[in-house]
Amino acid sequence: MSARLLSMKEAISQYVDDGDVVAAEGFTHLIPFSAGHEIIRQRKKDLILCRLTPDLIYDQMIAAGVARKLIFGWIGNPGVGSLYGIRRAVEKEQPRPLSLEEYSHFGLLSRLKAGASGLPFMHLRDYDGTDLPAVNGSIRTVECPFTGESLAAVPALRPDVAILHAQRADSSGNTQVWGLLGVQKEVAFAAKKVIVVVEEIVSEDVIRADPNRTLVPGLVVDAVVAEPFGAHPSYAQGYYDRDNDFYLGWAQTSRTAASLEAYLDEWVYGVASREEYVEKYEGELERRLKPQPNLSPPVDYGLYT
Amino acid sequence: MSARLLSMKEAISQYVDDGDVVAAEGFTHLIPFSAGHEIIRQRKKDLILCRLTPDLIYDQMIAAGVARKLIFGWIGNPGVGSLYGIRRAVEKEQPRPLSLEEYSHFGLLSRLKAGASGLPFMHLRDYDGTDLPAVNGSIRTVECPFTGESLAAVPALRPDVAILHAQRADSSGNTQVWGLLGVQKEVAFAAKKVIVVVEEIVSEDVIRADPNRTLVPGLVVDAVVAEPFGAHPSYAQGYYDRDNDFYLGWAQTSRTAASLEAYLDEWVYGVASREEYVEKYEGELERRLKPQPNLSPPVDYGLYT
Amino acid sequence: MRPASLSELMAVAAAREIRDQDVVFVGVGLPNLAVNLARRTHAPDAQLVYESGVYGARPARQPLSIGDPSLATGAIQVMPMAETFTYFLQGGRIDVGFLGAAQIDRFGNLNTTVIGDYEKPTTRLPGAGGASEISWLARRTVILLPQKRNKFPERLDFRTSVGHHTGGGSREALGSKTAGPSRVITNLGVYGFDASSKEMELHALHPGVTLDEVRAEVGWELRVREPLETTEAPEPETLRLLREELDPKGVILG
Amino acid sequence: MRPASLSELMAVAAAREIRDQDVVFVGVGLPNLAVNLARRTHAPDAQLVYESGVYGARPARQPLSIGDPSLATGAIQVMPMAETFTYFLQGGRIDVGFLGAAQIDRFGNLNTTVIGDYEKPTTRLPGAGGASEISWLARRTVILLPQKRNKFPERLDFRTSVGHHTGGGSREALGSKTAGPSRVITNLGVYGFDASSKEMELHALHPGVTLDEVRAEVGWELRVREPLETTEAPEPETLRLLREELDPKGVILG
Repeated sequence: MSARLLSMKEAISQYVDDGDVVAAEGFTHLIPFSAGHEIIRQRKKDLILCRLTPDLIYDQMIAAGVARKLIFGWIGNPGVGSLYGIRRAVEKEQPRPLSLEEYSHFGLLSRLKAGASGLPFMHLRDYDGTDLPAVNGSIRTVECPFTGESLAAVPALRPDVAILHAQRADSSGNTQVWGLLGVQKEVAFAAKKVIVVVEEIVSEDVIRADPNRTLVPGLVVDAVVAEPFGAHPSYAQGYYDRDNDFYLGWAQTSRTAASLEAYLDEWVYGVASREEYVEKYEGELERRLKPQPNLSPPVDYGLYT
Repeated sequence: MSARLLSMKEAISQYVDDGDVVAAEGFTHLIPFSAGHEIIRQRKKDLILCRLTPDLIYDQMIAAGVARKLIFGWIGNPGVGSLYGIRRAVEKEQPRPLSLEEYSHFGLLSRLKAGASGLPFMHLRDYDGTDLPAVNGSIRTVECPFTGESLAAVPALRPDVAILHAQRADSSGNTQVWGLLGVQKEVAFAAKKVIVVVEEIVSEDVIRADPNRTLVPGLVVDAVVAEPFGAHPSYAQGYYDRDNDFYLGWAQTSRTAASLEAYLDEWVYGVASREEYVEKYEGELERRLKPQPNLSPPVDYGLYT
Repeated sequence: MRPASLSELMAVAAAREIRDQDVVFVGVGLPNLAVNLARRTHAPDAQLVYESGVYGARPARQPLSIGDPSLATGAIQVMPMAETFTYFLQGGRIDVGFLGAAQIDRFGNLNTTVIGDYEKPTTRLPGAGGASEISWLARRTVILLPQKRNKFPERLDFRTSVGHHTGGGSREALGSKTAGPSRVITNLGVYGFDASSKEMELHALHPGVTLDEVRAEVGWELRVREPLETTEAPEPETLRLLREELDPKGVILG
Repeated sequence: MRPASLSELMAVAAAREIRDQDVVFVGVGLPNLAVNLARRTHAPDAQLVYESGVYGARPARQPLSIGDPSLATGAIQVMPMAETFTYFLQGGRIDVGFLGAAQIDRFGNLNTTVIGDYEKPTTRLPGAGGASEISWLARRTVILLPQKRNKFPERLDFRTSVGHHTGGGSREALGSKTAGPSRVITNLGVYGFDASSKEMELHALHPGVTLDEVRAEVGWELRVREPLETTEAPEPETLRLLREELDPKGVILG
């Protein structure tokens, strides 16, 4: 009903099962890397991973062999190039075969929207004249009962587990986010179980002081994990910058299976937790990525007594 | 492309035409009364009025004879009782006949959602086993292309004009709102023309200092009107309270056509503008309805240079 | 302490329908009072959702409407109404919905649209509002209304919200995935629905009310469950909460 | 001042496609640079929409990705991605969309999915992302890509985004309400589409580029519009803006 405060180890072990459909979302912003690393450490397997953009987090997870299928909209390292871990899985079945189910961003977010809304499908204007419906039987059409026109339709997606990173939540899982919002709200309401990882735990009063800022209530959250820098090398608006150097360097790191595995050995298997990962950076993350403050002005909700 | 700052007289005269489909939205909160009064003063006619809850604003407009049709979800004075102006129009065709097209709240907001989204229809789980589809041909069904189940479907609604009240906007129409959000965003994106009435005009920098708070960009707004207390007897969160005494008193004021007309004569036709309306209260609104301040804490967006 | 009035009994009976941790879709007035009473007694973790888009409200005063500013200030979440209807209600996250009505029939179907002919009504009522979807989508519903013969007709003038439809498995046959009405509570007594026929049946009379008084206010041959019970009187502490803290001015309970 | 490089000419030609007050759906890199150049020259009121959910961004630095934090800080509006796609793009509010591709055919259809067989690709490309819907829903699209023969094949390995389909009225026949590709800009020249056949035709060569050089990098019999023009050289002030203010480190233009 309302979330429990857990360690990442506990949260992943209790809420992610082998074979689950897992959506670790966050569009560029707030990507839950620390949760992905724990999934790798716990050697989960046969996961069906969903994300609009798989990003480095899924490149690492797929290279580590936790997944058997990927549902996605766009595979790439934004502004940099390929995700070689995923390409090796697709092109060479290394370390194991990976099946793909692909949409566009609009199509996949429509699937999550339907899942969140308790609807069996969502319709959208897309895919006419493309080859996508021919390779994905889940892209169909529906006829408008008013105009007779045909629209694309995609089925609801209800992941077994959604994992979100956020700036803050209270210990009941009431979660607030600012900056890019991605499809965070949709995936949280669509999923059967939800893990929220936050930069900081705040008191319920902080949440109640700005209720329009709340992304999801604790009602839909199962576990809250507090892990500062848990989104690195992605970012948390106002807390730390995107580590663009890491993203640029990943082109090299991921280029061969050996170099990617060496990274995992050192930075994933080689640490027990995000706390150790941050310590291993010896203060560099703080020094290099902390932005100057830029506070929003308050708004007045008024006291109505 | 971006809005112009106009007086209410100019905005209504330029953007509301006889026969238009008009949606003056705001769910309890931020109901644009001052715009409704100006529509009455300009003696617009044959309007098709849409609102989830017609509220006192449409009771007054319909009693003044500006409308020929009402599209709605629930007609009433919330927590008080009937809207007698609308009942007289429906039950006795006074001052003129009013045709009704009714949905539920969910149904009507789904129509706006479709309109905002560029979709011809929206589907929802509702109306099975009820008499509503029998009296409203715009409630139909659509079959899910995946599960085969039948769902209710309603057509997109694209009002000619949407009128919103908001706490603040800049002079280009970039608009921010807090407190209850109703269907304000949906109706603004659904409508062909949009008038935004605000408590205060702020600089663009105020908007840019908290971009997650923005309801609609100036891109979709045609006219901005600055009118403090423009939502009275409805309210603007943090600016003034709902005038519950007015709502309670309306049961009596609206009980007969004569007493309702006397009200319009004094408070609508009898003043030239919202400014005069507020002056006529001689400071009472300020004294009686101003809440104590209750500021939201800032959040840090960070400076990324 | 004076014994509970009939409207107080109605509030107490409604509060008993709330289980701890229920998520309740609620309007103002009596349902709001009932949920708050439940939260103060046996269901501290029950959560309120208002269709106006508020979750976890903590109002500093009794709200007159579901859109009162006191519901937004200090809430856990204030969201667009579309999300309340799609993510909460249609998304299957509402355990209990409270409904009122101008008319109810023996299967718990409700009329809030018109009295008389639809095209030429003698009384135009508010219409569906959120009722048709709450009745269809909340896991169960509780219906509160005053007991009057013309409000309990043999046939509704209009079916705004579907309850158990024509009884038996007919609601399920329409495609419903939810249980429909579980209780009807009036100022005279408490009703349930027979498990197989889904017809309304009287379970309990409020203290001091007779079966004949109830029958006089029902427009069909009323089923009565045996043994017919008497609504349990509230604890003194419950009455004190109602009278001194939750509705001190008697705005709702008169 | 040294004359414009081919990549600078590409940026300038792209900027010329933006009209004042256009609402542009844009990615990072060259399209972003082109829109910012247009805003600094002839189209000060052009507005940028990023599919990441940002309207009216005013970044204090060159963003590496469309999800850069500098796009959120100081923007006019940051919204859920679903709203960008439904209210802006599908709602018909985008005037111009910029697209890149691994392959383009003579009708402006694009492949960003695979090279080789779909099931056993030699190269797995990123996939559709926002491209299929931008191509279908923006009022017009401008396509930017480097000119290479294997990127301009007779037949696409996969059709990810539909341009003018099979030419003529075929896009409209599919149900499209938008114009489709209006320009293709490469490092060698600028193309339009014939009004009736909708086949791509070369309109202009960048200064110093020959028609034979272009033909060598196109996999079909290329149509050339007469008279074939030469891309107009940018004003010195335009070059200065590009070199000194918009891309001072040469991150995008090399």
